[in-house]
Amino acid sequence: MRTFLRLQVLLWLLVLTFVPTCALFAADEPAVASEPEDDALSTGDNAWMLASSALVLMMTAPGLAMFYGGLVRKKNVLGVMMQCFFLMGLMSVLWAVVGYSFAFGGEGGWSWFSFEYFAMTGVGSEWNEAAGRPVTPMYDASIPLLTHMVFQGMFFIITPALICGAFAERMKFSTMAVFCIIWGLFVYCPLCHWVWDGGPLALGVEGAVAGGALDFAGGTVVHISSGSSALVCALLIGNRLGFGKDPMPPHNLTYTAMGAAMLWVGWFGFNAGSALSAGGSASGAFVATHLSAAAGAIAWPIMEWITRGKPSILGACSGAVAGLVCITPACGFVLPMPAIIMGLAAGVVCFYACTTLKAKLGYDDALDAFGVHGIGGTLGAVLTGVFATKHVYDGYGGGASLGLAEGNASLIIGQIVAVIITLVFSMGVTFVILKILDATMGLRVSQESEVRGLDLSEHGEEGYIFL
Amino acid sequence: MRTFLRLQVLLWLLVLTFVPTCALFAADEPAVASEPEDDALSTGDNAWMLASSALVLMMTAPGLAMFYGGLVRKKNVLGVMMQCFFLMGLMSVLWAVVGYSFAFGGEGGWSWFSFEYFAMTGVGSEWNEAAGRPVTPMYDASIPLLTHMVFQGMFFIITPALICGAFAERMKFSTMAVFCIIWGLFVYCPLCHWVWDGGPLALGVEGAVAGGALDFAGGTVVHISSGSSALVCALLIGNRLGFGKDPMPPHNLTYTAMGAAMLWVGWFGFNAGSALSAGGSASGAFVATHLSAAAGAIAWPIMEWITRGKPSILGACSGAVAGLVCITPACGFVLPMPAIIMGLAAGVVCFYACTTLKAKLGYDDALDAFGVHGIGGTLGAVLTGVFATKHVYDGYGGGASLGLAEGNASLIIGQIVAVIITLVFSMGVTFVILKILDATMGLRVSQESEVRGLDLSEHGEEGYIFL
Amino acid sequence: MRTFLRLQVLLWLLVLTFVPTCALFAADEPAVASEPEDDALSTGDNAWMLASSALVLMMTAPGLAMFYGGLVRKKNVLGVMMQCFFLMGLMSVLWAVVGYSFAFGGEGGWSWFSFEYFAMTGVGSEWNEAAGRPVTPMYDASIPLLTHMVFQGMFFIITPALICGAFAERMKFSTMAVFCIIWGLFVYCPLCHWVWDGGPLALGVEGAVAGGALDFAGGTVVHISSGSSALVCALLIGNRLGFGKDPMPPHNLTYTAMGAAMLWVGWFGFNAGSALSAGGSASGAFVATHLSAAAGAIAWPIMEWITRGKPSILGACSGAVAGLVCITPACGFVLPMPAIIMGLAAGVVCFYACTTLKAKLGYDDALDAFGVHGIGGTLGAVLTGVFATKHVYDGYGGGASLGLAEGNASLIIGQIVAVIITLVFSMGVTFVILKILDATMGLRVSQESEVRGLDLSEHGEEGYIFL
Amino acid sequence: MKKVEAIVRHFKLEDVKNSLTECGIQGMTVTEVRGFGRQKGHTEMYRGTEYAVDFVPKVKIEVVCSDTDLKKLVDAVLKAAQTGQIGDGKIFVSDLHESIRIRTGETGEEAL
Amino acid sequence: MKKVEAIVRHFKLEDVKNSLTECGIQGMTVTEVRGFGRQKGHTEMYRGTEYAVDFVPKVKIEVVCSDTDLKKLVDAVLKAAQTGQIGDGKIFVSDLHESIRIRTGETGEEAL
Amino acid sequence: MKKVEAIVRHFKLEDVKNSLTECGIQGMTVTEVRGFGRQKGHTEMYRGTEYAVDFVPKVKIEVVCSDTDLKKLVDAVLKAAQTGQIGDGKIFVSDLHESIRIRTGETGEEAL
Ligand SMILES: Nc1ncnc2c1ncn2[C@@H]1O[C@H](COP(=O)(O)OP(=O)(O)O)[C@@H](O)[C@H]1O
Ligand SMILES: Nc1ncnc2c1ncn2[C@@H]1O[C@H](COP(=O)(O)OP(=O)(O)O)[C@@H](O)[C@H]1O
Ligand SMILES: Nc1ncnc2c1ncn2[C@@H]1O[C@H](COP(=O)(O)OP(=O)(O)O)[C@@H](O)[C@H]1O
Repeated sequence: MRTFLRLQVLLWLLVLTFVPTCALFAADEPAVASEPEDDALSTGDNAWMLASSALVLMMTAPGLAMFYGGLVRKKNVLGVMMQCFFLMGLMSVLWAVVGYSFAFGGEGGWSWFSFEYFAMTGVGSEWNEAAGRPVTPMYDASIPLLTHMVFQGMFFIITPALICGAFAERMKFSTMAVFCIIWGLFVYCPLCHWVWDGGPLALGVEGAVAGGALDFAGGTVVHISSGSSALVCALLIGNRLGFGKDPMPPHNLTYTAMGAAMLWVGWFGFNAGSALSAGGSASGAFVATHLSAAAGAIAWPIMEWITRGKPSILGACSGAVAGLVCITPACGFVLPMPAIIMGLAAGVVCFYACTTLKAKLGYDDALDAFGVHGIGGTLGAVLTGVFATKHVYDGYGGGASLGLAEGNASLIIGQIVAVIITLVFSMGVTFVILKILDATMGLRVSQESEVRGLDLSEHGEEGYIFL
Repeated sequence: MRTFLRLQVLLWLLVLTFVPTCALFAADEPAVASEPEDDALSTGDNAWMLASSALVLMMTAPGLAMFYGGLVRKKNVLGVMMQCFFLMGLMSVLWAVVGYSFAFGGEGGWSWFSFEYFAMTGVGSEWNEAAGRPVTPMYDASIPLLTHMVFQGMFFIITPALICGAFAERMKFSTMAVFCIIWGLFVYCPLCHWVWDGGPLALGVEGAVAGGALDFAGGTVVHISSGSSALVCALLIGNRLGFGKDPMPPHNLTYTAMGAAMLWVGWFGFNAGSALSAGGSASGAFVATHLSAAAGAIAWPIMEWITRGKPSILGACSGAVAGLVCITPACGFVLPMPAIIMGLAAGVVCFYACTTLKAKLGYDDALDAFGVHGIGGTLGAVLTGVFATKHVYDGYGGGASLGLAEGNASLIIGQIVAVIITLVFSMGVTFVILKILDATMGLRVSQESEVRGLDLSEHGEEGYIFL
Repeated sequence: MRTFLRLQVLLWLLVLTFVPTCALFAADEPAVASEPEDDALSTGDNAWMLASSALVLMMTAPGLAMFYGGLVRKKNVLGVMMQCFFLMGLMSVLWAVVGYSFAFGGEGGWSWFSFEYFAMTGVGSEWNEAAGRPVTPMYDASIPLLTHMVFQGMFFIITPALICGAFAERMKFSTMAVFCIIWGLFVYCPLCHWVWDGGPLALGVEGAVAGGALDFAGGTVVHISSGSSALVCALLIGNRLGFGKDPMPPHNLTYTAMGAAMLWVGWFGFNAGSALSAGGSASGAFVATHLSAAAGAIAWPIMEWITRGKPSILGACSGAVAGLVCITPACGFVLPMPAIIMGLAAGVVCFYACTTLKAKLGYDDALDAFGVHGIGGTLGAVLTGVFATKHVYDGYGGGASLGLAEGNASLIIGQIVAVIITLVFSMGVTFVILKILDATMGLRVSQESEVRGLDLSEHGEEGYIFL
Repeated sequence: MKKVEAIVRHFKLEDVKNSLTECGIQGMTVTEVRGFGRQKGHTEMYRGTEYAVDFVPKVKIEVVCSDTDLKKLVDAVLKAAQTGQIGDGKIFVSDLHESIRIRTGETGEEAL
Repeated sequence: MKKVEAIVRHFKLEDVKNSLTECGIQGMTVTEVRGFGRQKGHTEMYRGTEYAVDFVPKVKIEVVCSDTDLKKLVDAVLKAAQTGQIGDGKIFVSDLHESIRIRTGETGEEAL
Repeated sequence: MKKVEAIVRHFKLEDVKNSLTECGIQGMTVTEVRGFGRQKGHTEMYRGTEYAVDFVPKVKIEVVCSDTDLKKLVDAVLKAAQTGQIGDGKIFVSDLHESIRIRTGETGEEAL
C-alpha cells in the first residue's frame, strides 16, 4: 500500500519535472518576426491587475486557510490549512502546464481541450527580431497575457480550496489532491471556458444557450461550481464521526474572523480585478463588492439577534462572505444600492440555508461550503438577472435594458439556465470523480486517524504546542 | 425589554432595505445627455486608489481587530473583534446611504446636511446617450467619484472603530452600534466636511477660521476626533470592574504585534492614498509615513529601555502607531527628515501620555485610544504647522513659506485653532450622545456579563477552544 | 553595566535626533532652478511600486514575524517577533540617514561610502522656481527617487531580519540591534552597491568581475548574504541549551503557515516590484515568482512523502519559501516553465540541506536561515546562469544568447564568481563584526534568561496569557 | 467519602459524563492531563528533526462520592470509557477526610 | 499533614491567594479545571448548531498544611471565595502521608 | 499503594520522566500547574501598568506505585529534579485505596 503510494508520488514528480523540461525546449523555437503589440500596454491597468493577483492569492492563504482553520476542531487545524497551502502549489503548476490552455485556449464552443497555451507556449515573452527587443504577448490591448494567466490562475486555486470546507476533518490528503486535479481540469476548466472564453454560456456569443448569461467574477464558475460540488462531497464522504452527538464548535473564532476580514480585502482583487483594467468598471465592481459584503455582515447577525437574541461574530463573518459570494457575478453590472440589497438578501437567505435547511436535511457540510457558496452563488447569479443595468454595462449594445428591474426578462432566463447547467454539470462530474476515487484510493481516513485528528495522522504535526 | 430590542432591530432592517430600494428607482431616472468627462481617468491613479482602499479596510480588520483583540483579556477578544468587524458592515452601508453625502455633498460652510449624493445619487455610473456608453462620474480629473467615495468610506469605518479601544471589555454591543451611527453622522461627517470638502477649517478657503489648517490624511478628522471622543467615553462609562486591583494584562501580544504591523502596512493606503493620485505627492506621503512609524517604533521602546531597563514589543508597536498617527496630518506636506523627528517626538510624548499621565489621572482608557490617537493626533496637527514646507506643498501659492520652520507663523495658528475646534466639538457632541444613550439604552453590560466576558454574554461564543 | 547600557541608548537617541535635525536645515538650501523632469512620471509604474513597497514591508511583519514566531518555542515567540518589528523601525531610519546613500549614491566601483543622498539630500521634493511648483526628483524616467528609496529600504529591513532565524532563542536583543546596524552598513550596502548601482558585480558594467552577474531581486544581495551570515552567526553563538536533547518543536505551526503565505504574497512586491515599473517585465517576474513558489511548495512535501510517508505543512511552507528564494535572482530573466524547474530544484535541494546536511554538521541554525536562504539563494544564482534567456531580457544586446540553456557559458561563470565573492565577503565581515561584539557586548543572553525564555527575560512580557 | 480519579481518553469525556449523571452523580471536576503508559505516543518530524512525543493527551475526571455510591460510580466509568484498546486509562480511588460546600458551608456528604 | 483542594471561581483566585498568604500559608499550587455541578453551563450557537457547554471554567487550588493549620486555612478559603451564588465550589480535605522539599530533601512539615 | 505527586520545574520534566522509566515505572500522568511559593514570580509591564505575576509555571507529575517501590521512586524524582535553587518543587505522598485498569478491569497493583 505504502509502496504503491510512494511510486505514485514519484511518478508525479517525474511528470511534473518532465513536462516543463519539454516546454523549455518548446519555448526555444525560433522567434516570430511580427510587429510588437505591447506598446499599448497600460501600466495603470497592469499595476492594478498585479495587485489584484496578489490579493486573490491572499484569499486562499492566509484568508480561507484561517477562515476554515478556525472553524474546525483543534486537532484538524493544520489539516485544512495544509489543504489550502498545498493547493496553492499544486493548482498553480497544473494551471501553467495545461489548465490555462484548457480554460482560455482555442475557440469558443463546448469543447475545452485546447493545447494552444500548453506549458505556457506563447504566453511568456519572446525575442522579437523586428522590434529588436523581447516582446510580451498581450491579452487584449492593455495587459500582458502573463498577467491574465496568473490572475486567472489564482481563481483555479481558491475554487477547489472552497470545496475543502465540505469534507473537512475526514478526507484523505492524497485523495484530496488527486480529486482537486481532476476536478480542476474537468469541472473548472470547462466552466471557465464556457463562461469567460466566449463559450456557449457567455452573453452575446452567437449560439449561446438561452441567450447566455452574465458572470462578472465567478458566480457560476467559482461559487456555484464549488458549492454544489461541495454538497456532493459532503454526501458521498458521509458525516464526521460523532456528528450530531459530540460538540464540534469552532476551535478558534479569532482566526475565523481574521480570515473573513482577509477574504473581504482580497475579494476586491477577485471582483474589481475581474474588470481586467483599472478604469470605471473596476471602481464600480469594487464599490458593489464592498457594499454587498457590508450589507451581508449586518444582515446575518441581525437575523441571529432577532431569532436568538444575540448577534455573533461567526454570523457577521458568514454574512460578509455570503454577501461577497452573492455580488461576485453581479459586481460589474449593478449600481451601488442594488449591491446593498443583494448583500442583505444573501445574508438572510444563507442564514436560513446554514441553520434551518442544513439542520433539516442532516448532511454534514462541515464548514458550509454549500450553504454559503452554493446557495449564495445561485442567489447572486439570479439577482444579476434582476439588477444588472445598462447604466453600468451596455450588455446588448445601444443602451438596451438589461436586468429585470429595468424591464428586460430575457437576461434572467439566461442566468437561470446557466445556473442549472452549472449545477447539473458540476454535481454530475463531481459524483463520478468521487465514485472512482472511492473505489481506487478511498475517500476517507481510517476511523482511528479521524479520532486522533488529521494533523497528527496525515501530517505528523501539531498545530499548537503551548505547554 | 428583549421584545423592544427585537422590534428595534427589525425596524432597522426595514429601513436599511427601504432606503436602498427607493434609491434604486431614484437611480433609474432618465440619464443626462452631457459629455463624458471620464476620458481623463488615469488608470495609474485609480489603480493606486483602489489598492489604497483595500489597504485601509485591512487596517480595521485584521489590523485594528488584532491589535485591540490582543490587548484585552481572553474573555473579551471576540467582543472587540466583533465591534471592528460589525462596524465594517454598518458604517459602510451608512456611508453609502447618507454619510458620503453629508461629508462631501453640497457647498462648503459649516452646514453639512446635504442630500446631494443621498443613496449614491450621481455617484454610480450612468448611461450616457451622447457618448453611447455608460459613463462614470469623476471626482476630479483623474479618478472616479466611486473610487473617492469608497476610499473615504474606509475612513468612516476605522474612525469609530478606534474609539472602541476606550470602552473595551464593558460596553453593550447594541449601544455601541447606535453610538457609532450617531457619532459618524454628527461628529465625523461635519468634521470631514469642514476640513476636506472646502469647509471653514480648510487652508486657503475664503473665510476659513484663523486662515484654515492643513490635514493631509486625517489628523483632526480621524485621530483627534476619535481620540478625544474616546476619552469622554472612558470617563462616562467608568472603569472596568477590578481596574487597578486585578491584573488585566494583554492576553495575546502576538496578535497585537501582528495587528500593529498590518496597521503600518495599511497606513500606506491611508496616508499615501490621501494624495488621491499616484504621483510624487503619494510617494512623498508614503515615505514620510514609513519613516515616522519607524522612528516611533524605536523611540518608545528606547524610552522603556532607559526608564525601566527593558524594551518591550508592546512598546515598539505602540510607538509605531503613535508615529503613524502623528504623521497623518503632515505626511503630504513634510520632507523625510522632519518625518523622522515627528515620529521620535510622537514615540516619546505618547509614551508619557500612556504611562505617567494616564496613571496619574486614573481613567480607564482600556486600550489607550486617547493616549495614542488623541495626544498623537494633536501633536501631529501642531507639528504640521512647524514642518510643512513649500518644498513639498505650495500651500499659499507662489512658493511662500509654509511652516514655522520656514519662518511662517500663521499656519501653526490655524492648526492650533483647528485642533481646539475639533477637540471641543468632538468631546461636546460625544458627551451629549452618550448621555442620551445612557438614559435610554444603557451604556454598560451588567456586572455579571462583564465578569463572564463579552464573548459569552454578548455574543454567545468563545474565542479559543483549545481543550 | 546597566548604566553603561543606558548611556549608550541615550547616545543613540541623541544621534538619531541630531542627524535629521541637521538634515532639516540642509534641505532648506536654496532650490535649484532646473527644469522639472517629473513630467515623465508614470502613475501606473508608481502605483505598482508603492503597492510593492507595502507588500515588501508586509513580508517582514506580519510575514516573517509569524513564520519565525511560530517555529520557536512559546517562551521566545515575542523575542523573534520583536526582532522583526524593531528592525522595521531601526533599519528604516538608518536607511534614510545613510544607508540609501551608501548603497545607491555616488559612482560605481568597489567603494560605497558616498554621502550623496546623506539624510535624504536631493531625494525629497523641492520647490522649483522655474516650474513654479514643488518638483520631485526622479529615479529614472518613470518613478520618483522617493519611491525607489522606500522600496529599496524595505529590503534593508528584511535582509537582516532573515538572519535572526539563525540565532533565534538565545541572542541578546541589544547586541542584535547593534549587529544589524553594522551588518547593514558594511555588508548589505556594499553588496547592494556592487550589484544594483552599476558596481563591479553587475552585468554589462565595464570592468565587471568575470563579466558581471544578473541578480534581479536579490539572490546575492539579500539571500546569499543573509543566509551565509546566518551560518556564521549560528556557529559563533553556539547551539541552544539542550539542543539535540530536549525537544524543540515549533510551538505554533498555524502562525508559520500563515506567515509563509504572507511571505508568498509579499514576495510579488519583492520580485515583480524589482522591475521598478508595471510593464511586461513585472508581469514576467510575477509569474516566475508564483510558479517557482508553487513548485517548491509541492516538491518539499512530496520528498517528505517519499522518504517518510507523510507530507507536512511545515514542509510545504519551507518548500514555498525555498522556491521563492531560488527564483529571486532569476525572476526577471526566465520563462515560466524554467521557473517551475527552479522551484522543484529548490524544494528538493533545500529539503536535503535542512534535513540531512544540517543534521550531519550539527550546527544549530534554529530556523534554517542558512539552509533555505543560503543554499536556496546560491542555487538560484547559479541556475539564473542556466535559464536566463534573451526571450525575456536582452542582457548582452542584439538578442545574443544569455543562459547556459541557450548555449552561452559566460554568464554562468559570472554568476558563480559573484556567488563566491558574496559568500566570502558576507561571511568574513560577519565573522569580524561578531567577534568584536562578542568581546564588547556579548552575543548571548545568560543561561538563566535562555531557560526562562527571551520574552520574559529580554522584554518582560508573555506571548499568550490564556488562563 | 471517597475521591475517584479517572484518567480517560479525550473523546470519551462526553460519554463518561452522561453515564455518571445517569447514575445520579451531580458534580465532577475535569482537568486536561497528559499520560505516559503502555500506549505509545507518536513521533513528530519538523524539518528533519524527529521528536518523540511520549505523552498522550488524556482527561482526568475527579468525583467525590459517598462510600456507598463508589461501586456504582466505578462501574459507570468502566462501562463508558472502555474501548478495549491499550490506553483506556485508570481509575484511582482514595479516602477523603472532609468536603465542604463553599456557598453554604455545609460539610460531609451534604456538600456533594 | 493535610491536603486541601479548593475548587473556586476563576475571578476569585486573586482574593483566595491573598487571604491564604495573610493567614501564613507560604505555598500553593493552582490548576485550571472545568467543573460540572448545580451551576449550569451555557449554550453556544455556531451557525445554527447549538452546543451545551456543561463544564464551567474553575480553578483548583491545592495547599498542603499541618493538621493544626487546617481550620484556619479552610476558613480563609471559605471567606474569600464565597459569593453566595450557585457554583461557588467545594473544598476537599484528605490525609497526606509525606511531603518532601526537592531542593533540600527535607521532609514532613518542614518541607512546606 | 501510594500516590506520589511531584511538582517540578517545567524544563525538568524530560529528565524526571527518563529517571522514572529507568527505575521501572511504567505509567504517569502529567498536568500543567502554576505554583506559588518561596520562588518569587516576576513583574510584567504593559504600557506603564505593572503586574505582579505571582504564579510560576510548574509541572505536576502523578505516579501511583506499590508501597515497596515508593522509596526508589521518590529518590529518582529527587535526583532528577534538583537544581538546588529555590523553586525546585515538592513531592507529596498519599495512600491510595484502590486502582483499576479501565481496559481490563484489573485492580490493585496489577492495574499499574
Ligand atoms: N502508575 C501510574 N500512575 C499514574 N497514572 C498512570 C499510571 N499508569 C498509567 N497511568 C495513566 O493511565 C493512562 C493509560 O495507561 P496505559 O498504560 O497507556 O494504558 P492501559 O491502562 O490500557 O494499559 C496513561 O496515559 C497515564 O495517564
Ligand atoms: N462530587 C463532586 N466531585 C468533584 N467535584 C465536584 C463535585 N461536585 C461539585 N464539584 C465541583 O464544584 C463546582 C461547584 O459545584 P456546583 O454544584 O456548581 O455549585 P455549589 O457547590 O455552589 O452547589 C463544580 O463546578 C465542580 O467543579
Ligand atoms: N504548601 C504547599 N502546598 C502545595 N503546593 C506547594 C506548597 N508549597 C509549595 N508548593 C509548590 O511547590 C513549588 C515550589 O515551592 P517554593 O517554595 O517556590 O520552592 P522550594 O520548595 O524550593 O522552597 C511552588 O511553586 C508550589 O507549586
